Amino acid sequence: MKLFKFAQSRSLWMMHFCTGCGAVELPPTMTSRFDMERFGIIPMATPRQSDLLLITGYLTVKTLKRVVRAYEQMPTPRYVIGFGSCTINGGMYWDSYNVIKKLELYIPVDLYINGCMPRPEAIIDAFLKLREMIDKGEANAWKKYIENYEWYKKNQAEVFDVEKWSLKK
Amino acid sequence: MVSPILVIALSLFFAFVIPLLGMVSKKLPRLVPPLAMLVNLWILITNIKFVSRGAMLVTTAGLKPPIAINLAIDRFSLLFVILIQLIGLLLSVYYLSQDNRDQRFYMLFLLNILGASGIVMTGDIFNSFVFLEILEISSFGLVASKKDRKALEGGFKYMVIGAIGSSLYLLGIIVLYLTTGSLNMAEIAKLMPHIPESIKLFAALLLLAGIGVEVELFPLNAWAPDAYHGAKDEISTQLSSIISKAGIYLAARIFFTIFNGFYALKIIFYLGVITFVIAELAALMQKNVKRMLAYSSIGQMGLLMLILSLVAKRGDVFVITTVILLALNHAFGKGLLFLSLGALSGGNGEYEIENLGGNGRANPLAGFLFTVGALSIVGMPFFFGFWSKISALISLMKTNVIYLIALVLVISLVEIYYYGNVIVNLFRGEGKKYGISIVPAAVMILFALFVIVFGIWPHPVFQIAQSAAVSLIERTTYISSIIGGM
Amino acid sequence: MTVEETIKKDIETTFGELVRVEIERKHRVRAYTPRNMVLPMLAYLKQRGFHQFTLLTCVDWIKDGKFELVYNLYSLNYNVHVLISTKINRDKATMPTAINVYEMAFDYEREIHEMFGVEFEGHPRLDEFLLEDWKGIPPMRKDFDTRKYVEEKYGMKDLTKELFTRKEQPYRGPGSNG
Amino acid sequence: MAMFYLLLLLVLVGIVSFVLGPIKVLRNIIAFLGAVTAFFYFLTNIKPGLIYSLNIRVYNVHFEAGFSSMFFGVIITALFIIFLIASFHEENDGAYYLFAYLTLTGALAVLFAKDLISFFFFFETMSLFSFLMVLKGKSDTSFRSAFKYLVWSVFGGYAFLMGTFLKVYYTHSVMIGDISYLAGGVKLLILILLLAPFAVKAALMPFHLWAPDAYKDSKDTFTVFFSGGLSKIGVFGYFLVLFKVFTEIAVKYPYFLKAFAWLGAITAALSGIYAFMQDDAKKLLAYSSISQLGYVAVGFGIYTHFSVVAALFHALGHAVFESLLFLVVAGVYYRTKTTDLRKMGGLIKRMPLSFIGLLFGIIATSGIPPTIGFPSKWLLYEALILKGDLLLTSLVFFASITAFLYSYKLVHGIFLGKLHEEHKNVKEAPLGYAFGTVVLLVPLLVLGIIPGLVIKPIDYIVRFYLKPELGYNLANMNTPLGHVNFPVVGLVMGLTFALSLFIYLIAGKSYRAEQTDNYTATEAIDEDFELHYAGEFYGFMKKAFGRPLTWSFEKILNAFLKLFSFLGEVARGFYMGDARVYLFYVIAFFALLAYLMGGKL
Amino acid sequence: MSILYFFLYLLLVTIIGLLYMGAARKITAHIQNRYGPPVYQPILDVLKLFAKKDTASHGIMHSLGPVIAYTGIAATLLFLPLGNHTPLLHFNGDLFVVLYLLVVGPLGMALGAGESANSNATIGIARALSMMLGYEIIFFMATLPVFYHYGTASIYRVIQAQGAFPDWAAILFPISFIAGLFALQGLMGEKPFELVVAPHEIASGPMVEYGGKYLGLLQIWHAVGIIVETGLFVDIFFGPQSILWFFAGTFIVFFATVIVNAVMPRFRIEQAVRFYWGLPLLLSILGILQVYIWR
Repeated sequence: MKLFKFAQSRSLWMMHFCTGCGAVELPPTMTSRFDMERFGIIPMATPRQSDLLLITGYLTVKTLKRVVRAYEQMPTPRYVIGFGSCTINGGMYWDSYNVIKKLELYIPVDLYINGCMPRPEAIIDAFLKLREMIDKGEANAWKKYIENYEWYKKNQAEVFDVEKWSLKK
Repeated sequence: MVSPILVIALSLFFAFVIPLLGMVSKKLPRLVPPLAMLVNLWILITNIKFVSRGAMLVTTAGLKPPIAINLAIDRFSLLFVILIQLIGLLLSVYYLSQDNRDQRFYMLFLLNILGASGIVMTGDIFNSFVFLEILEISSFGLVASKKDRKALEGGFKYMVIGAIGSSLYLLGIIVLYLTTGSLNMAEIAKLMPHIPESIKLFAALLLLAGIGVEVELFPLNAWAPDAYHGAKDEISTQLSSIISKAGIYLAARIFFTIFNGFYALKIIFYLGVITFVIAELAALMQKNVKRMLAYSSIGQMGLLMLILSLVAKRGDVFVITTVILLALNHAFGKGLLFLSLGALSGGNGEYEIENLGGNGRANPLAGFLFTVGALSIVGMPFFFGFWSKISALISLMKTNVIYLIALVLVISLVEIYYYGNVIVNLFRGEGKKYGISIVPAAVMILFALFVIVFGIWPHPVFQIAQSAAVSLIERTTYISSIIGGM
Repeated sequence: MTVEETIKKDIETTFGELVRVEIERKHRVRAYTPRNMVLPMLAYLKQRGFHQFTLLTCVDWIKDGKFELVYNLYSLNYNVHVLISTKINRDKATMPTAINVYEMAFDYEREIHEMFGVEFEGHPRLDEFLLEDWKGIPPMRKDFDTRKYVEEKYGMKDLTKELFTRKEQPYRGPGSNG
Repeated sequence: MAMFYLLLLLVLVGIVSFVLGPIKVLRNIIAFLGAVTAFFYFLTNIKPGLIYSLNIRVYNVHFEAGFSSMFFGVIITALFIIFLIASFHEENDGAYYLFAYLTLTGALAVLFAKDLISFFFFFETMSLFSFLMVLKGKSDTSFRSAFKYLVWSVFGGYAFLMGTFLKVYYTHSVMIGDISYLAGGVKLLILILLLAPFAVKAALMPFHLWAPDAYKDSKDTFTVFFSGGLSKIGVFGYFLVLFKVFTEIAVKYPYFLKAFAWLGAITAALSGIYAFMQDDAKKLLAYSSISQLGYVAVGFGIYTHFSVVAALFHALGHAVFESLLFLVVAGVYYRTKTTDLRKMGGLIKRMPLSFIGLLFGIIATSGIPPTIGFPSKWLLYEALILKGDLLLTSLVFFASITAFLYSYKLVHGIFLGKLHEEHKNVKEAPLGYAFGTVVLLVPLLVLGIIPGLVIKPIDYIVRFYLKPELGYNLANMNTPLGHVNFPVVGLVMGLTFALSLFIYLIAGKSYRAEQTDNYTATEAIDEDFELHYAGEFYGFMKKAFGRPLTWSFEKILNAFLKLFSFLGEVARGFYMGDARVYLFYVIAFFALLAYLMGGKL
Repeated sequence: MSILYFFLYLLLVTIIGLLYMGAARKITAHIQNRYGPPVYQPILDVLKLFAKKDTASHGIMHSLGPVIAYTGIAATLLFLPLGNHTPLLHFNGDLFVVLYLLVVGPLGMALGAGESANSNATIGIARALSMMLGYEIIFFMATLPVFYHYGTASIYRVIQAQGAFPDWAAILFPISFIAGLFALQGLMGEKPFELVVAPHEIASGPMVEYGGKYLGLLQIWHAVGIIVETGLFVDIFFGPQSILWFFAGTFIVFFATVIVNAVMPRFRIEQAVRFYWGLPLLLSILGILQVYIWR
């Protein structure tokens, strides 16, 4: 249904779960100078109500456990945007023992924004990019998570005790 | 027709036979009192039919009334005598189960019953004084028979005040003798209108002092709590059921037949109210159940005297039947309470509410009987107490003393509160178990039966009480049948 | 006589030759004390007015097989930092806790225990502090090879090899490598 | 004559079930059959207007079956049967059933009694045997609360007796007759005294102190009959005194009625507040029952045709939904052995039928349309506005708001939320309870949709005393103010429910997330993590109410009791001391007497 | 035929409600000096929510909660005359039927949220119900004098009884009108009294476990709620209006509450309840006294 596709792209509810140093970029995007609400993106309090998860910056193992749980609690279809290079290859924490290097291995990511913390304009641009991807129907990373669920779980198991943290579907 | 004089003669005979039997064997004296009671009852029952109309005259030594001592029994006195003998019989059966008594105790017990029935039957004032003396002395002895400090103290107080009371009683009799010249009640009653007011009042007051001690009126009942508290349970039952009933009879006889009810009765009315209020309130604060029961029994006696004094105003048969009902309820209900308290505390005398806690659950029969007794005294429906309380209130209303009903109701609410406190405490927590042998249990159940059976169907008791009340009211027939019968 | 000198003289007079005190620069006095003198020194300085326990750090001298524990104290009215450093041997590193002198030391000691493996006797809670279910040896120790750990844990081996290799730097003494 | 046979039958069944005590099965059957025959006998033979007097020589007892006694009699006997069926599951001895039957006899006899003395006699028997029933309660505090209940009901009884004697003294007739022609303030005094026992029974504010403890501590199934049935005697008493005994009360004492209405409203509001502060299910329901009875008192206080019909209808409603709630809580206690809201939760998964019962019960308690609670509340408000005192209407509305609070807390505490470990394998409430729940649900809904069924008999009762103004037929009720068509309300609610259900179904599918899959700021939680809480549910309201919440009638009563114990101390003081002192008393007394009588000597 | 008309009517009101919510977000945005989403944004949100594939549910009661909520508000809508246009039912909606149906909404949502066993939800429900002790009483006491003055309990007749502009109930009873405004702020759950859905404190309160279609239903419920609550207020205080003027009236009232919402911080729960027992209670009592004196 085209109307639903249109609605899904126009109203993205963002999970206000700022994980890394990029979180400080979000307030300016939300408030009057850049105003992301123009595009129908408002921060929501709980994963149940939101469909967009922002991984802003480096992701330590500790926060990864919470992120995976939040991700699984979000209703499908859900999208993930990775901020900065830390989500791509670990960035400057490439050799740190507690930062995960590749976000891809653990949760499927739709979109990356490069820049060691992208400015609000880049973020707004990413949101519009995501809107196009949804319109074109390309943004279905969440299907990948469901299809090769075991692969993701295996990767996660390497890093933390999956049994305790992941939801029993 | 077996002459009722035998009742007195026989009990005297048995009382003095006991020491002889005592020498023969330890067991025998215990059997004598029940035997005596039985014989007396038999005699009395045979005489019922003679008393259907007015009073029945029993002459002694062949001489006519004004001179010799004689017995004047009408339905009212017969009812009381039977009541006294009946309770005496029950108590004596109760004593059968206790073998740690010496024969002196049985003598005192028989003398006590003798005194009581003597007062009720006699037609001669001086004779009533003699029986009053016998009654008081024997009850001093009974109270002090437990030989521990509290009993002796109770007995001593009872004796001191009893002696004062009876001496004043004697003075009253002398005054009456001087003015009327005769000792026979009927004679005095006939001459009463001729006695000047002030002397009549003076005599009444003196007599009131003597009776007041027995009937536990306000200033004179100071001995009662200690005596009841000190004495053994059976003795306090006797005190409350038998001796006070004799006091009630004497008061009724003197103040109605002789004095034909006059303004002196106002004093009894006020005394009754004060006794009732003070005794019940004092009971509220009691921690010791035995003492609480003592106060409650004084309160009941106060209520009884209160209603008795109302008769004078308007000699209404209903009011007197209420007096009799209250007396019966008090005799059986209070007796049941004292006996079951004995069973509950196992006779070792610790009656504090705390250490009685849970005993009701430990020995269920005694607990149940205690509750029945309490509910009856308090006047709950389906118990005899209900009818007596309702008729008491109706009689209060009949003599249009309305504000008093409120007072009586409030005070009985207090009564329920403290009885309820004890009952609740009895059935809570774990208590100590005391065995009761069959005989005392049987006696108690008999008491309880009276209260419950006549609670559900009070009609027969009403019948008897009504007829007895009628006979008390017809003063003239009483006098004529005694003197006129010359 | 600047404030630092008065404090230096004061410490030297009270603790004598056991303690080597030097004024590194304005507002900072450094004292090298043996192991057992640390607690009395802390107590004395607290009583002298150094109320703030700013920091407790640990330096891993793997060559000499020693841990260097540096207690940073600061007094507001003197506006002077005093650094008490002591050396404890590395393998079974134990140190009496400073909690009963300075409450603040509680978390620092926990962190150092987790990161370096120093056992603080008398510390109530030396359990897991920052790292959740960490299995390896305390990560801040020099003998913990982060790059090898990252390779087998996160599979990031090739990139670092060919882009740049870092030669082993010669050791130029304390405070030199900035 | 039929009335006497009915009472006799009940007493006999009671005695038989006592005698058959140990043989449980036989006793239960006999008890059940007895109750059912009594119920049908009641329906068939007891015609209104039947008069019968029994002379027991000492006193003659007069019976007369009026319309109101029929109305209340049917409610009480029906509830008795439900109580009986449920009580077979609990292990209780023969005496329990004897006392139950005798309480019922007392209650029915009170309904029939025509003269005041026998009214008092049966009222006392009812109180005595219900006291013994509460005495058989489950917890150790049941003795204390039973005793409190006895003292209160005897206080009521004695006030009634005092009123009776005053009445007899002035009107020389013991029958329940009119006293409004008496002169002076005495008729107000008689009115208050006669009203006291029913205020105690229907737990009006100052007299309600016994109710929460007695309801909490009596056996669960008995509380169903105790709060549902016996409180109706209080309501019958209101009707009796305010209409039969004092016909022109509206003319002579309008202020008394106004005060009575305000008292009812205050009871409703205050006990509503206490209710939602309680953490124990049965205590909460006890206060809710008192609050609902407060509305009935308001209805009687307004004294117009609408308000009295509303009050009687609400009394019927109260009997239905209050006993339903108590029955469900009893079923829950039977399974989980606790009524503490803090220890329960999530039982909807294990006891669905009880949940439905409780859900409709609380909907009725808060007076939401499709159920029986709404028509009576609606009519009451109409009456209040017609009468014109708006402040009273607001207070009653405040009280009905508290109904939402405590009823939701009840459902939340017991059924919603996380299932505790120990309740994992709890089965549904046993058959007896389930049967009672279903039976009570039927009137709750049917009378909510078509209230006309019951309004007719009620109107028939009130028509005799007050000019009928309420226009009604089976489906709707109209008053000068407004007009409501109840089936339409129900229909609309059903329709909209179907619509939203349809919307719900066409949308996407949903999966069943199990308990630990819950948003707790994405922390992992395991089984025994305490997610669900019901204790201190409105804890913050304590701060909102602040200090007034701490005042309680208990304190006032204790202060009053101290007065008596002070008097007791004084009286006891008199009996201390030894023989000499007593001697002094005697002599002093006679000296005083002599002095008094001096003049006449 | 009436069923179809009934659905259309409900759909129309829902859409208008959603547009109101969009307007509210637009107004708040402009107050905060930013553009804010397009007015039809809530409609898109609702469509997106209904397009959600699968959402978590904690049990039948959990999923039925929003259904009952929507039933309550839809039924209230039908009993509420909008201006002088009565809904399909000739039965002129009675005040108490409306008031008690208004409560079905929150109760249904509370039951559903309770089943989700989330502590945030429980706190939210406790706050929602306690708040009722505050605003519900004031609302009732504010509207009572109007009904009493016009001697009827049916909203429809109250509307007819009020004449043209000068003798509107708002003019005749100014004190009650102001008290009604205070109460409306609480009834709508706007900022100073937005304790129930306080996103920062209790993660959107009862809605914490609702996602996807449940949240969609709750959004519609909120939308229709706006129309019903403001509509009730307008009916009582602003007299007979044509449909257009009625919606204009409701928008103005809604506009007032939104402005207050945009600038006010949030009360603590006991402050909120206590606030209602202060000034608003006094005002409403004065209103009632005014009726007595004036009548």
